[in-house]
Amino acid sequence: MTEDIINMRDWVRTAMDFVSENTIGMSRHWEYTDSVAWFLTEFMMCVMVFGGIMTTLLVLLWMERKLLGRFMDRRGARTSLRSLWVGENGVTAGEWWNQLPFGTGVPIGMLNKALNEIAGNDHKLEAVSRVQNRSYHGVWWLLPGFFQNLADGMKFLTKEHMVPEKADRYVFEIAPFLIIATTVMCFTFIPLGPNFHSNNSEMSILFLMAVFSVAPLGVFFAGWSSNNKYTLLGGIRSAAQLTAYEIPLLVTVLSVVVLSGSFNLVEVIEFQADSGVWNIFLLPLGAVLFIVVMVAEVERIPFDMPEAEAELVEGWWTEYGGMRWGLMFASEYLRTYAACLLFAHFFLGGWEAPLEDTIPFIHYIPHITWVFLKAWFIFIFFVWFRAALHRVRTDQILEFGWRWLLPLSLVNLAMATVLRLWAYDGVKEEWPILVPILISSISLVLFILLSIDEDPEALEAQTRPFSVQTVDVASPGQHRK
Amino acid sequence: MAEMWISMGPQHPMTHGLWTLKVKIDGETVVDTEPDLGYIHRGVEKICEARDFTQIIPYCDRLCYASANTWSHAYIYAAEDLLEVEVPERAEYIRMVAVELQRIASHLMWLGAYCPDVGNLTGMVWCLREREMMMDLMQELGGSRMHYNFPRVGGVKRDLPIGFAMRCRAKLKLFLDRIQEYEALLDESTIFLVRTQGVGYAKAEEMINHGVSGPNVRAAGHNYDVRWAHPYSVYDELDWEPSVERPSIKGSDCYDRYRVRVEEMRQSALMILDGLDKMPGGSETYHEPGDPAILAKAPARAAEGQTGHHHFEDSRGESMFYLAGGGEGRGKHPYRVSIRSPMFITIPYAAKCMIGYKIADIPAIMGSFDPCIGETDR
Amino acid sequence: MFSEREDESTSEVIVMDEGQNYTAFSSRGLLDMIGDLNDKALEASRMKDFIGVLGGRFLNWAQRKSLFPLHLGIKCCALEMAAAGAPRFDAESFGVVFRSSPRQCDVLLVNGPISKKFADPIVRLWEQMPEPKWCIAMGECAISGGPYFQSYNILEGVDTVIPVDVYIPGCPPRPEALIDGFGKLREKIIRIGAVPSGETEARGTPIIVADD
Amino acid sequence: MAKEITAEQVLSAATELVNDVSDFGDAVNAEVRHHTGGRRKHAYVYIEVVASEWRELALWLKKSKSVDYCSMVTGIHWPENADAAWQVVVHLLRTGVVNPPVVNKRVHETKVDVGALSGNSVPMEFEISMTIPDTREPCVPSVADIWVGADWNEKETWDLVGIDFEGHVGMRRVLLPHDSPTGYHPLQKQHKLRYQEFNEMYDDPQGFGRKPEDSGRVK
Repeated sequence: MTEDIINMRDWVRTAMDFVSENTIGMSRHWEYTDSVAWFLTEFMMCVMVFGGIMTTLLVLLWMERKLLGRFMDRRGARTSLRSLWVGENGVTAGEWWNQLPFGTGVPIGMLNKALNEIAGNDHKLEAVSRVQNRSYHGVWWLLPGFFQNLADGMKFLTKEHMVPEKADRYVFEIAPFLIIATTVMCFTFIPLGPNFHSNNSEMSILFLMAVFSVAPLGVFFAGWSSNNKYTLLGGIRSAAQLTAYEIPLLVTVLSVVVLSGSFNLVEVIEFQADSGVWNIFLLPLGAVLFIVVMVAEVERIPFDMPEAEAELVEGWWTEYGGMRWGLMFASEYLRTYAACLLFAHFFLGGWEAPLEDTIPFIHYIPHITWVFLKAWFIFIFFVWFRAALHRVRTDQILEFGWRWLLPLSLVNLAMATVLRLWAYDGVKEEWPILVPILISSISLVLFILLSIDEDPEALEAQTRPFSVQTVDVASPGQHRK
Repeated sequence: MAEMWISMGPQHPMTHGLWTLKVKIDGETVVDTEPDLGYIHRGVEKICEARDFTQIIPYCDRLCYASANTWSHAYIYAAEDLLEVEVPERAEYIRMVAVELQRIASHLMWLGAYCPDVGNLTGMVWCLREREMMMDLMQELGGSRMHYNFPRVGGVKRDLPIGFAMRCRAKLKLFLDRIQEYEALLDESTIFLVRTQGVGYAKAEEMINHGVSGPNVRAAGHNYDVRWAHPYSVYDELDWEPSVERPSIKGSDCYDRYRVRVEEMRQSALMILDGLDKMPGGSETYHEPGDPAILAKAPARAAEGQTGHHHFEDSRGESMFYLAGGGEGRGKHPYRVSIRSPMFITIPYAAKCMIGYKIADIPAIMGSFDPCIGETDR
Repeated sequence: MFSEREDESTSEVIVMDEGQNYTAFSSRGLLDMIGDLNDKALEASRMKDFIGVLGGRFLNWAQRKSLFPLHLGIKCCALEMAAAGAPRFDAESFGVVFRSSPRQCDVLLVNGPISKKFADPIVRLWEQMPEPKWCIAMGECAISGGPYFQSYNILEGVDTVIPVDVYIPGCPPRPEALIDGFGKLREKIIRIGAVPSGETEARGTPIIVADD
Repeated sequence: MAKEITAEQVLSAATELVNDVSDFGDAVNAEVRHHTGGRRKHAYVYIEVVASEWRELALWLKKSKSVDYCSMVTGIHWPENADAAWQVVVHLLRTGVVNPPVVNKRVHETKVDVGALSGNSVPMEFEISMTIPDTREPCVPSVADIWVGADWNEKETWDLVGIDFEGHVGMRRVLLPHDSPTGYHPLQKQHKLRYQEFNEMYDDPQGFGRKPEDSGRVK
């Protein structure tokens, strides 16, 4: 195991040992001391991992808003927590802290006054920012726009819960919880650091993939039970699309497993750390396939047919409002987050710092930092796709999945097998340095060559290279099929 | 899956406005369509019978919210045909500038509404960004942001403001560069080509027979344009050619209709740059409002039984006003105002055009015909 | 005895009412189980004031900070609505995100004349939106019929069919006016909080932008 | 090349066409009219036709004069004079639009050489007017099968003005609500606008007292 200055699991274990020895160990059930300590440790680790994920999810949402705004030449969300104590346009909520009993609101009032001094409406920074039309008002450490998502989530809590009259009430109520529960279960096996994982079991990747592919079932439930034609179409689309993309996903993950020789996620990361090469330099094709398939799995543009805003109003969650929609919204981003973390773990060496062996003192940075940084870096690509690409049609997305991604993933699996069997140096247990260099350079050249897809002859003749739909007679009502 | 009717609208992202498209689908395939209009029918034709010839102009501005100037000018030419008015040369040039600016803004609004139809929000926001420039220029002319009330019977309300020509040239040159950004975003994107090419085929002759005209016909490979077929302004003195697209063998698809509008934006920008140079009296001089150089003396009353009509190249097709003036003792008001709206005729054709394609093609095809419900319902 | 029965009945009534409208979980049994116990415990200590004031402030802040309007374009003002989301007037930076489904919206932004044919659908859209919800009448047509006040097919303002909270005059109002209207709506939410749209007197008089 | 159609081309084509119309006898009388506004006073063809003859004339125009585009159908109500209480004005255009030619499997777009146009290829405006004496249900023959573009124009004319078109299939309300009362066509002159006389406006300038006409109908 890589040593980490945050040795979270051992710290928790020692603390829980202390607790249980001083409680259970004193009593006459002293023989249960270890099991109680173990249970408490696992519970605490689950809570901490999930808490870390949920808090950093806000960062993800914030990044999406800001980056999308920048791509679109806008400013993105700008709401800051300042509006809590500075009201809207000078209208404040009064000194509400005086209503708190026992004078407990006095420190809050003093804090508010101090914050008004620093970042209030009448502060010179505020005035300057307004004049200069700055992207944030006031001071930077209030993280403008960061709390917008918090406000959205809290607003969902207060919305009325509506169930359509003709809907299948029980399935309608169960579907969101099915989706969010399975999404949260994914994070049981995703480590955030060498000693910062809630569960480190063999076959963890298998369980991960199994749980990851349950949520589409909830999506189909939601679409069907809403008794709405748009949601029904959305549910059917998502079922078809996700079945088409599960198989390439599993085969791609299998190639990584073959390369690393273990079904255990922690061991996959450790293998990358020990053998000295990240998988992305050995399986570039696998990395591309993984991110493309994951974009389809989490239903983002260009593969967001189930909630295609243009033709199906809001897709399969048209009928959902209030907190249940908020849960679905959160689970969408949690799945995206899981995809980013998995990419970081599978291909970017997980928690290993870049050039960890060469750069001195870099291991003093806690490894959890690298995990999050890598995951957020991958999320930038997700936002980039959404800003730059269009939405593909249903038949096109299925055709793409079956005719391109599946064969490519099989090719990738074969490559991984060959590499593991022939190129891997089992004696020194590391990759000969020539292999990643060769593979990376070759694939880079291939990428550059393939990205030049201009067909001057077709452009000159103005033929239609992408006419995927053949129409016999072009007269209204005549051209069917 | 069995066939079922889906009612898209009145509140639906696909309908750029307020109408209902009833679609009969079999699985993902469209089997039958039925448009249902009239959700914002305001009875403009009836209201205009109680207004005099100048009071009608604001209503014509509000006919189509995406292109206000073209509609008010369409009415103005018909009213001048009714009242037998000669318009000074300079006023014609100023009108041409206003109309072409509005055409650019309208096509930008179309492109901005078309990008989310094929699933991209960035293009929409970029197009709205450039539309703001055009609206600023027209705001200098008309004084308002969207509805300008600019033309008058016999001329225009105001002369070009001082420095307008310089600002207009600068912004149009910037805009001509920005068009390449859109082409980089859309034409370079394989997904956009896959979505727009090969869907929504329409042929020129049947479109003309169905009453569809304007850019949709020019996309089908014939350069018919009211601006040279029934000329009405100073277009003979500018050097321009109606932008025509080379369609595929089966007819023009959504991609052609997108290309021809982009070309029209370029064409209009060059047309304005040319007109500002050729403007009589120079584009820098300023005449006071009411000056005979920009506003001719026009009679306020129409003769007995006089009628006037005028075909106008709107940004969506051939629009037309038919004014029946006179009637006993009410020569100040038109007796009957009849408005020919291109989209009112085009929407049924577009609805028929999408039969046989997928559900995801409905926004792509309907958006490519550039529907505008304000003029459709009147 | 007598007083206890009174307590039970009142607490039950409160719980049912709460469970109907404002809570994430609509499972009645959970509320019934927790409700009485909570009430007694909270009555004993003065925690109710803490929760009421602090939670009330935070929820009020959340409600006024994320106002999702319905993506409904009727007429000219719809383009100004779109321009408000464009780079120059960036409405999203104020927490205004347009959603297409009325179930997920807080604000019904009526931007155009209401014809007789559209009177029923807009009432239906309004009823599909979950409480607490707000209505903004944007433009002359939505306020009073505007230039079409004489027409045979246009209602005289949307307030003949649904209650309006904020009026934004203009034909059409500029995007700055729209953003200002949302600001005025936030002020209103600060003052009165999340009042269901049915209680008209608690909602107070509607605000007219640029009327002060 | 010539940029646009010249007045001479239009005038010659119009006169030739008017002479050909004279075959129809006195049921149809055509004349060349000129636009009276704008910079160019171009000519257009004005035809007065008896409603019964309208269909043959339309077929003749479509077939032998290649008039391919129906621009607008307008209905006017003249309650004052009883012998011509209803008037239908049809605006047609001759565009000369053809499908782009296909040469060895390549489409080549057509760019019209405007100077070379003559005869039936000159773009031309037609204004056809027919009047009906005062009746309860005015009716003229439909041309929706000749020019499909006339279909929805005729629907709208019946919806707003109340002039029916015989032979038109699927006549229905397109702009007014589907549940409008039968026989209600708002553009007929007996229907007045709301507040046509502004007295009640002046009585109640703020409009607090008044209710919409349909306060009972809608919620």
